[in-house]
Amino acid sequence: MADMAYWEAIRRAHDEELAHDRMVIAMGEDIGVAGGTYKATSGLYQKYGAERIIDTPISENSYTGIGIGASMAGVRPIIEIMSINFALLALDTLINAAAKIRYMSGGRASCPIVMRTPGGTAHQLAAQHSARLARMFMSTPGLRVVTPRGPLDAYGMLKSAVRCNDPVIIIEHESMYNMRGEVPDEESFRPLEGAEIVRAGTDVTLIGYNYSVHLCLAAADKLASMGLSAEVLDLRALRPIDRDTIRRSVEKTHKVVIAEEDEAAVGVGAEIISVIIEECFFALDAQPVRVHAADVPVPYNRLLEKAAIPNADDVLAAALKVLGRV
Amino acid sequence: MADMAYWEAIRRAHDEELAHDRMVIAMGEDIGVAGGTYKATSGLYQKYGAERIIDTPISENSYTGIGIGASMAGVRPIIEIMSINFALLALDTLINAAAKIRYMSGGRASCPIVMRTPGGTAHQLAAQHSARLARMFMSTPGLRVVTPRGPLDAYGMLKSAVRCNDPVIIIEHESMYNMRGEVPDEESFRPLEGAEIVRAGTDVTLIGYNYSVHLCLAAADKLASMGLSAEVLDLRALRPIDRDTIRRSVEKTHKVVIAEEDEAAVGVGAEIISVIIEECFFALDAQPVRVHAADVPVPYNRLLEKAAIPNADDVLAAALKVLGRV
Amino acid sequence: MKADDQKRLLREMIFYRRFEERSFEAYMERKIGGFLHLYSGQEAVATGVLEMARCGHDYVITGYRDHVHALKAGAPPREVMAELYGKVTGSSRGRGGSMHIFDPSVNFMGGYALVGQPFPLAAGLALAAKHKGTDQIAICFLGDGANNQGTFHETLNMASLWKLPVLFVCENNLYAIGTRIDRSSAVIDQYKRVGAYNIPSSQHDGQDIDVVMAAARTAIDHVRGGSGPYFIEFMTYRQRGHSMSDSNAYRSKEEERQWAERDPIKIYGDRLKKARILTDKDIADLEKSVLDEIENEVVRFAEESPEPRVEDLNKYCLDDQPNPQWIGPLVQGDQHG
Amino acid sequence: MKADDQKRLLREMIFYRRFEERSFEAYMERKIGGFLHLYSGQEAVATGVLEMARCGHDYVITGYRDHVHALKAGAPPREVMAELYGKVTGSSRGRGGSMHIFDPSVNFMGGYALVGQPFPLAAGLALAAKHKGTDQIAICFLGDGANNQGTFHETLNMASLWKLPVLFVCENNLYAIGTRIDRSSAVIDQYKRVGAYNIPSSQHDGQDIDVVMAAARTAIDHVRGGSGPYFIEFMTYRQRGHSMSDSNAYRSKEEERQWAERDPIKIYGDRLKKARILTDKDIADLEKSVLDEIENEVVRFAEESPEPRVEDLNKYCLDDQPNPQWIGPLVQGDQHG
Ligand SMILES: Cc1ncc(C[n+]2csc(CCOP(=O)(O)OP(=O)(O)O)c2C)c(N)n1
Ligand SMILES: Cc1ncc(C[n+]2csc(CCOP(=O)(O)OP(=O)(O)O)c2C)c(N)n1
Ligand SMILES: [Mg+2]
Ligand SMILES: [Mg+2]
Repeated sequence: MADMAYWEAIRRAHDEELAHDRMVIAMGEDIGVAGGTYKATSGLYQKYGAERIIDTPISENSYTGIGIGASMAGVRPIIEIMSINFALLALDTLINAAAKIRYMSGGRASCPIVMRTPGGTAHQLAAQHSARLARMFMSTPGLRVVTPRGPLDAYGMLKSAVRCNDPVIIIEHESMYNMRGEVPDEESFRPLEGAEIVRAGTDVTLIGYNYSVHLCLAAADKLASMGLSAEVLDLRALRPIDRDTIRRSVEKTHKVVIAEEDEAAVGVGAEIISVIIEECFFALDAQPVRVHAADVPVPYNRLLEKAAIPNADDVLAAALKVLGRV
Repeated sequence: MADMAYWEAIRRAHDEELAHDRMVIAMGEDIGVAGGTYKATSGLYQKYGAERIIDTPISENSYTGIGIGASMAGVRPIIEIMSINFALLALDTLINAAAKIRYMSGGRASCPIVMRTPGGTAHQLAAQHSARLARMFMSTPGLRVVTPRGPLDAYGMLKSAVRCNDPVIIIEHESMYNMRGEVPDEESFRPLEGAEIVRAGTDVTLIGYNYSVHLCLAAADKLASMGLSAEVLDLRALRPIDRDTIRRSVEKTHKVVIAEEDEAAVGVGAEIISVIIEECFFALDAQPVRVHAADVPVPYNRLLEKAAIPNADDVLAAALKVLGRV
Repeated sequence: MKADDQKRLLREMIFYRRFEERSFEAYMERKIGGFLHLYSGQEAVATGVLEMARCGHDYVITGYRDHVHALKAGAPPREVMAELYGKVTGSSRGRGGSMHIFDPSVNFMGGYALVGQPFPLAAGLALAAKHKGTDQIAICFLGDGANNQGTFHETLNMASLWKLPVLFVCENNLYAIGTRIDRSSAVIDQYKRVGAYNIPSSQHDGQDIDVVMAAARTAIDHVRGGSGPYFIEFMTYRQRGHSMSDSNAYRSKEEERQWAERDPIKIYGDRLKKARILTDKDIADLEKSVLDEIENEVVRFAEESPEPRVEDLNKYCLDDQPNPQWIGPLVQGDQHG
Repeated sequence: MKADDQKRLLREMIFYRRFEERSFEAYMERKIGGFLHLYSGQEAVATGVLEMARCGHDYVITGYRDHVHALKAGAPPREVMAELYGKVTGSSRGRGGSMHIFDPSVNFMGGYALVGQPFPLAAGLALAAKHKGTDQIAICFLGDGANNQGTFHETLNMASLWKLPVLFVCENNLYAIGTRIDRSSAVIDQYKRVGAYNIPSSQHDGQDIDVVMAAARTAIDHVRGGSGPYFIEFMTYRQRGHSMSDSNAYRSKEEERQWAERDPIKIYGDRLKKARILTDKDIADLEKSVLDEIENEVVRFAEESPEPRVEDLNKYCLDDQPNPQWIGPLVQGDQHG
């Protein structure tokens, strides 16, 4: 086991997959000579050369499209978009092309790309750099969407994504790149499906994904200190959703809080609530609650930003409400 | 009262607003000389000239951006995007710019644009022409999103949208342009907020928006013939959502079906279910059900297409399920 | 070029015309649905360019007006027609329809409905060819209107920068639906828009297949030779409306008449007759054999083929047989912090 | 130009430099958050171009490196600094921060973080000016990297087609973050990318404010005269990293040294000294007065200003005082089928 940072785990996955298969390439802005905004590809340009670690111009829609085209002919591109906000420029090629090509060709063509991008608020990056937008990919059939919460998944899911034959969207988070965690020394993979019970508990289920798992874990700690046992569930994959694991947890705890960093409207929380209603409505003892951001663009000012984005205390408060403790 | 087609109602609203305020312009592909794919601007080029009815090149992101820029300086553009599928190309300028400019300028700038576009399946238009995507706009703070279900709202909401100071997205539907309905002869406006009880009932609430209201109405007819009284609620506005009207209806009927033409995942139905859970969880007598499309890109073949998209019988079946009749 | 090849080419163009006109009829009979964009009048472009390419080997990609490109690239006509009928035997198994013909078995990589979307996909196919070290090239056919999309600019810049083996073929038929080119492009000659990318380009008559072939030869040699992309513009005209619902009200009868005189099949047929390669009778026989083939082999196949099974609605959304190692299930308890 | 104006211009550039360097310090003290992109080294461009414009009347718009453009356009320095501090007295009421300075009261229409997004917005402002029949023009400042976005192509085409009064100013500082221009643009000279749009263009030294002003004069006269858009490229260099976290590892010390010699303030200061308009002592006094103003008027204001109220989080998302006629409430019972 090695203790490594999230960005190092991503870098290692790149390195191994590039070494394993010459058809794997990486593309994105400033990923080569400059080594990547979050260092996720640092040193790889030197190691694999300009033909495989491709610095692109600022042309999100078309370099993503080039990756998609290449993937239809046997290449396995890992495409980095520097911030999920910029991915809006590439939605046509991701949603209208990559997600639909297999289907509309009757299974005769496919687009095994990986698109990695950080979504989330960090430190006062303001409205045009703080969107989360996981919901937009999650709602699109034909894509797989995963949200590694730590180095192990960041490493192992990227590796699986590169080998998978479907287009995979990996949503990282600006505030997670320096988080540390254990990753096995030997090569390994982590599945692209399946929610994970990160912490077992009996009184309430706290559901998170990506960064919000950490809010749930922090809230679970506080609940524990109050004698309450929270189960923390990391969705891990937003598409497809692991309905079984969600159902089993809710049938155990009968109470649920969903924490998302995004705004509520038509978001991940809304979908999970609907899944719960569909799977186990009558197992619920209390109304499920979603913890989410304020319904505004993200403000620059640090106090406003803080007020706009949910934190562990908000998850705690929601859990206490669900538990009837307030 | 005049009986007119949906497209005629839109055309009339354009005409009146263009006549009322010289700052109103219209822009889009083929809206001028050719009169608009759905005739919504036919004859207006001849009447108002090329400077006000602007035929644009196929450049969705930038002509939308030009409209947004113009709106910041006093112009009131009505922007047509020929199909909501193409709007993915313009999401950067709509979501990253129009929706955020008022906020990130601290209220000092604003973008009073109207963007009209048809979303929805029609007749075998296949995967790249059948998306619905209302959810993507609905999830974006800073926008208003409305879905006129018939000529009266198509006319009156477009007029209100032109005068409103916020960016308004109007989602029409390929299959509604020829629907007919009554519109008052005298000028009138319809509000951009507020759900509408289209048909009062007591046993179950059927919630729709845009085209799916008509599925709900057809299902309500069939329920009536079975002696069951359905209330049909047209959301009308997807942003903001009229939580009160939804709550009041559910508190009356205690049972609810949400019909959307879109895929379920992270969709309008998911949000409405969450709203209901938040507003009146304990008023529910049965688990709310969403009726929705299959979770696939829309196939070309007519049988598959039909199977992929919900119809009135699907709404009926869901209602019967909620009512415990199956 | 040998006389046999010339005869074959003429027959191909006649075949393509008849294919399109026959699908028009089937559309009127409601056997074909959706949007249907016909290629009648433009045949010399796809036929001539792809005659110079290595079909089956090179990648070909285009927009929604894609039947003839698919056919010349090597897609079996009956499968293309079956696709228009939405049948499970169709090129795209009935899922794609007219706008989305796919036949990767001959490297025909699809028709796309989003104007401008194939530009980057084509460059990506070229990048793959280059990366694999084959001598394949990618050929991208698009209309004049598509050049106004941002993808044109972005892609041509990268294709040039990275010297990708991609040929961009602009089929300039003067209109994007009802918008005439001078009302949408600040520079009318499309081949001049490419100067900004250091990409060689040229403009030619698209109605004379001999001209098309000569120009395509030069362009393809350039691209295959490793000198990077090439942009070639052919002036042409669609004889029918943009799609089925279009009445062509925006263009003059006089303009239509002038272009009708420059029908590519007529031009080439007249040339072969003049050169005594074919007689009027030969051409009439050709036409008859084409009609016969289309009716008895192509349309009949489409008509008789089965519909896809509704139970298969969810097929083809994702890989149907994924490797469990990548997908799961997840073993619970294998926790990390 | 009168000596007084020359002195004023020099002082302005010194002021802008000091403003940027002072915000750097405040960032280090964590009084400013987010991304901070400084303009040090490029001052002659914005100062020179906008000196030739009618600030307050013409529309100005740019990217995230926007402080100096806002200042020269007429935004009060203390409000710009207060915005960097996130204070409610800031140009954008603390909501925008460094990348999103807005001051519509002087027609400074904002800084935008999405590279390439201001192109169409600028053309839209120009369209509005034209539609209103004023003699305003729109001026769009963007970097070299932005020209690779599709919006460049799409917008320049429409701006030309519709003869919009918009001036595109390309500040070519050779890098887009860490990517040198020859690695991202197939044509190095950015002004040559515009040939495809029938838009006149030219390239100039961006370090010499006299050169900038002369070039801007020609361009602005062209645009205001109703001849449509103009594209002007200035060669310049940012002295600091792309943003605070950037170490400039991708560029050579030698290159940085050479450009440091071409510091616009030094060039202009030397010229004024040579022309005996100013002495070394005068310049030192200027610098002192700038320091003083920034410290005592600008920074102090920012420091002392209040934070926005958290209760106002939802303010400014939509129009706070909408007309009920357009918004509602809806009267139930007013049904239609
Ligand atoms: C992104 C996008 N915008 C708009 C459309 C609608 N549309 C379909 S075809 C077309 C015209 C394209 O013209 P051109 O590229 O010249 O091709 P042609 O039809 O003449 O072959 C338009 C605007 C579309 N399909 N996709
Ligand atoms: C759409 C988009 N893509 C990428 C980025 C990340 N990014 C920020 S600045 C920048 C470089 C821009 O370079 P240039 O236009 O030359 O301006 P400069 O910073 O040199 O002034 C990039 C890639 C972004 N902000 N927006
Ligand atoms: Mg055309
Ligand atoms: Mg630059």
